[in-house]
Amino acid sequence: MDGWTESPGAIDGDEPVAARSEDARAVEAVLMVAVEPVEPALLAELLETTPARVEDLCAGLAASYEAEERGFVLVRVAGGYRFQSAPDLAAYIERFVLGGQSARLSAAALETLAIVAYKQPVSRAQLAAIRGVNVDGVVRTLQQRGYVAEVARDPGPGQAVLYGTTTSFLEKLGLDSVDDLPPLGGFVPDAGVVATLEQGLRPNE
Amino acid sequence: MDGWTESPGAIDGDEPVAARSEDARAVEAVLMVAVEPVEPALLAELLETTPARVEDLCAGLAASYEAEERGFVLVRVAGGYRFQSAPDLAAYIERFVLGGQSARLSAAALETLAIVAYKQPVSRAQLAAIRGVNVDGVVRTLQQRGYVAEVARDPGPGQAVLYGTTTSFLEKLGLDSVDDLPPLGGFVPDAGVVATLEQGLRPNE
Amino acid sequence: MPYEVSTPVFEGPFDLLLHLITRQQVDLYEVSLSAIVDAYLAHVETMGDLDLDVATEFLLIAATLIELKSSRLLPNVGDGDLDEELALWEERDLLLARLLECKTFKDAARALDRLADAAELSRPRVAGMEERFLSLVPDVLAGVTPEHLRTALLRALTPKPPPPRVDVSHVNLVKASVRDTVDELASSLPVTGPTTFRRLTAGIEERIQVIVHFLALLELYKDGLVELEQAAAFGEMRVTWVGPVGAPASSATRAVVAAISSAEEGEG
Repeated sequence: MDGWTESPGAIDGDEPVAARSEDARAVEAVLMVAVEPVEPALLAELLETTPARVEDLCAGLAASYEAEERGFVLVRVAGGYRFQSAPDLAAYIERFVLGGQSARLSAAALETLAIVAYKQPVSRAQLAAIRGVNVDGVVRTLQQRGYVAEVARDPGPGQAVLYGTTTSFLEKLGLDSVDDLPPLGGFVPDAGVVATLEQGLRPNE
Repeated sequence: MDGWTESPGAIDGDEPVAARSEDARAVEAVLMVAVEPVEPALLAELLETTPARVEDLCAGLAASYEAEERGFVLVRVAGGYRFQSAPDLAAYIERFVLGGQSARLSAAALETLAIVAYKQPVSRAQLAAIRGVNVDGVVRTLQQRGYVAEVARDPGPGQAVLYGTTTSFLEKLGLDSVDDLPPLGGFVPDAGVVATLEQGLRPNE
Repeated sequence: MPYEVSTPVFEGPFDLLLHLITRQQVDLYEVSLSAIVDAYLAHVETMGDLDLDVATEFLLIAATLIELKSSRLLPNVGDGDLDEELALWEERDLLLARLLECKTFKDAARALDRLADAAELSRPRVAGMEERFLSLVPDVLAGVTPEHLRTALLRALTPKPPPPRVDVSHVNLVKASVRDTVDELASSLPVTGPTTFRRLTAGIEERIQVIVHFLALLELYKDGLVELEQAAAFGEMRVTWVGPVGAPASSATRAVVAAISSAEEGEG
């Protein structure tokens, strides 16, 4: 938050606050014409400043839009900054954008995608072993949707194709990087579930 | 300019946050995601209000951006409204266009253009799947350049836009038709890519 | 194919197992097992020699299920050979670990779905450059020949090199497979000498990782490469390397043989 939004009088006052520096304005201008998230390093280069200052500027701008309840937001996605419509106005956007919603992923595709996301790079055989079913069709779907791509070959004898997630995946989830995935540890079943499973598998009872 | 920044109540009547009415926010959201200028009549339809009120809202927004010395402006062009970068910041945009990312972008653009040329008609989803990244921006750039155009709609449920190359593309390369592109010869693309191209138009399983 | 167990509520054998067990709606041993086992075996058959890794995993599970089923039919099998019972428990723990892993990713998938739903509400701006800047955009076809275009296509169709290494330390724990841990232990245990399970797993926080270590030790035990001693229930488990000092025999090969033979016994 910057002081400027809290005291609107300052806007037309003598010295615009720091956020109205030419740098902040330049960030707004560049992001307005960009077609993909713009990395802080690139903005820093354009502004002849440091990435850290760019981060500060962007944080200040994002806070000001939020404080002013603008219909757009400034977010950090897939390693860069971009303008997006405000989430609470989704209903208007859906009416405006023809065929708005992208097709939903099936449960099988989502689960496979989760394994790829957390275990990448990972082979189809590894995916199949975890899911307990053949995953060829699902992996193809995920590739077609652009969420998963071949990222490497296993150096071992089989030269198996290894899969990883793409920047489209990050954009789809609104994440800045894979590191921002919710920690997998949070999903490990708790003691109660383990006990139930264990009981279910007990041979003689 | 407008009453809002000086006396915020003026725009929409008594409410002090009137300018932050849902209507004004919806206009901001729609214009933020719109690719072409949006006509007041269309905005009025989305907001279930009158074009005259839309004009008022847009005038209010444009004035507020100006008063706040934003790096972007709201202008009326070609019969509609759209966001643009502020004219006095053109130097930054020029550096952005010519600067660091242009080499990377043109490599991406050439690859994307090559896929469109050889595999047309092709959807953005297919392009994204093959390239492993979101291609919306690149396709937009190629469209603006006039090398790529919408040539059809996928008859399937998604009605995805299908892209092909244009005559100016052929002229630039000195070709009579896309059939004159160099043959791919013995190159066998990866099975995943083939599947993407052949089945990419089908909806999610 | 009977393998395709799929309803709106669950899908695939693992999900079926999870569902049945966690809901306790069905008596696991009486209703579902034979169908699941049949489905697994049928699937393994159709796979042929396509993927030994997957086939091995399936066989292990199938063998476990058959063992479980037979022990259900013969309630006092536990009084029999101690080795057999140990083997049964080992497979049971492996199955448990697999189920836990499967459930973990099911829950993770649900979280990703929620993230995607939230992200869907907010659309990006992709309007691009205003006309006045278009002339500045470098012409992508400047100096490009049709042959360059062909090269660009081939480049696009070739798998990309691996991305810069991302920090996935928060998921590395699950990455370690039983086999990796077997290899790890097989090279470290001969050097460290006798130790305890507690010491081996000191500093490991994730439960799955501890389970993986335990299963790896059982694997080594089965191959006769380590001795395990436990004086009392929940007591300290002593681990002593008794195998040759050098490259260990391929435990994966033995696991396949063991799983196949026990599956045949179970059917008979």
